[in-house]
Amino acid sequence: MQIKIQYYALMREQAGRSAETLETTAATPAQVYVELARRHPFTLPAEQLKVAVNGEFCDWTRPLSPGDAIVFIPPVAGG
Amino acid sequence: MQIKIQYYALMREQAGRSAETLETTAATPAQVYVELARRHPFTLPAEQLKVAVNGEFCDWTRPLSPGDAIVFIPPVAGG
Amino acid sequence: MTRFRFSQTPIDTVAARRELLDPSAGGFVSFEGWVRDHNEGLAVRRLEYEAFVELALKEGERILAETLKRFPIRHALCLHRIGDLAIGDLAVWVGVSASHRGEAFEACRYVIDEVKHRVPIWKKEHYLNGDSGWVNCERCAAAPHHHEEHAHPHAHRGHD
Amino acid sequence: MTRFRFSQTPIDTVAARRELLDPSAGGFVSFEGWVRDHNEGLAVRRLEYEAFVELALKEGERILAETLKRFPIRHALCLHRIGDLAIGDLAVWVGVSASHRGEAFEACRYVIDEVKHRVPIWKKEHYLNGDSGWVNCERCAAAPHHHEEHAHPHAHRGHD
Repeated sequence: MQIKIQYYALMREQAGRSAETLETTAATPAQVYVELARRHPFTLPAEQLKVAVNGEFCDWTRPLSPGDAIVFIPPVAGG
Repeated sequence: MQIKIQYYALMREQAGRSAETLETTAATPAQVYVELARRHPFTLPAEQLKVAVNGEFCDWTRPLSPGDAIVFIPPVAGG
Repeated sequence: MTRFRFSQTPIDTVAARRELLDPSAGGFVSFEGWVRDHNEGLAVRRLEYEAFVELALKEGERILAETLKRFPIRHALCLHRIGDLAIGDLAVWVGVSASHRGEAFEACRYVIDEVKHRVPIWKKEHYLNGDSGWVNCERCAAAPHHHEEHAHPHAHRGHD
Repeated sequence: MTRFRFSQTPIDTVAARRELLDPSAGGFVSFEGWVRDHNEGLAVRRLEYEAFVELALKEGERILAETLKRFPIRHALCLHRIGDLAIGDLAVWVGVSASHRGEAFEACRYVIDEVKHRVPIWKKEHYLNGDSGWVNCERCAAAPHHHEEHAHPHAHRGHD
């Protein structure tokens, strides 16, 4: 299936792009991250990230559906 | 000796004036207060007041000198 | 310029804030005391603030000096109105700038708490029902202005 | 009108404060986060703020809704800048009005603490020495932008 990834901040810089579409057999965000970390020089281990699917925080084990939009969220620093 | 009294807030209203000069034999602010409470309808017991002489907080037993300016300070409510 | 000041005209909060700007400060906290339309169950129409200015300025300045000593902050300032105030008017403004926000919050809170407890300023509330009274009269034996013979059933705690 | 908003232009604090006015409020506390000229021993030249806006707006709004539920306050508002900021610029503004000052202080502190921990906003510091780095990299394995091979000796804790 196809899923969409959006990148922000350090992840965006390391992925070298703001977004991409991925053709994958990954069933969860955790599996997607492992797959992407093979293509991009990510330095952040998944334990230090949060993940959102379709604009809402979720578990790393949430089942994915075709067309889902994933965001991996590095440690935040607002304010 | 002569001393000066300035009044504020509730004390000013109860004394019916902002200031007065007192000819007295009182040796301390505590004695002055007892004397003034006989002339004016003060409702505040001295325990609930602070006292200042010559623009600085002081003890009720501070010895007074001629020309000293006393202020009896009711419970404050700034802000 | 002193760090505790009185004003008989509306406090200019924009100018006050500007006095605390500092390129090394990352956090700024301000407190404003507004004249509230009620206190202890009574509807308030307006307020009068009166100060023993000479001593209040000294005590206010001492509070700000203590604050700067006690907390690792950059700047602190307190401005207080005197005279007649209407509902919604700004009665007191406290501002603190600091490297870190925790200290800015704590120092700002310290200033307003100490000012309310130590600085000789008094506040007379005028109620919608025609009564009036000096705030904190619950700690005094004071009767309300219009009816000296009866005691108010409520305690005057100050508008906070 | 939402209670958590982003702005790509300077935050108008006078207008923001006006949104919180309330005749029943006796206390108002505001927090401002200013861009500081240093962090963890490094001289900072400018900052960039970036947000995952869609989720940040939801999470920010949740924080303000929680705050209004948790503390007996009247109003609360948080405005956050995104984009390029210079030293001294206002990055975030939080304001709370309440009947009593204690709750206004606590609620304001709560909002800024939660926003800093939960809302997907990131801050990249550009240092005078030419380096740059995303704040909170001490909790990541992230190397600085210009020298990916060495680790920074200092911890990035955020400007507070």
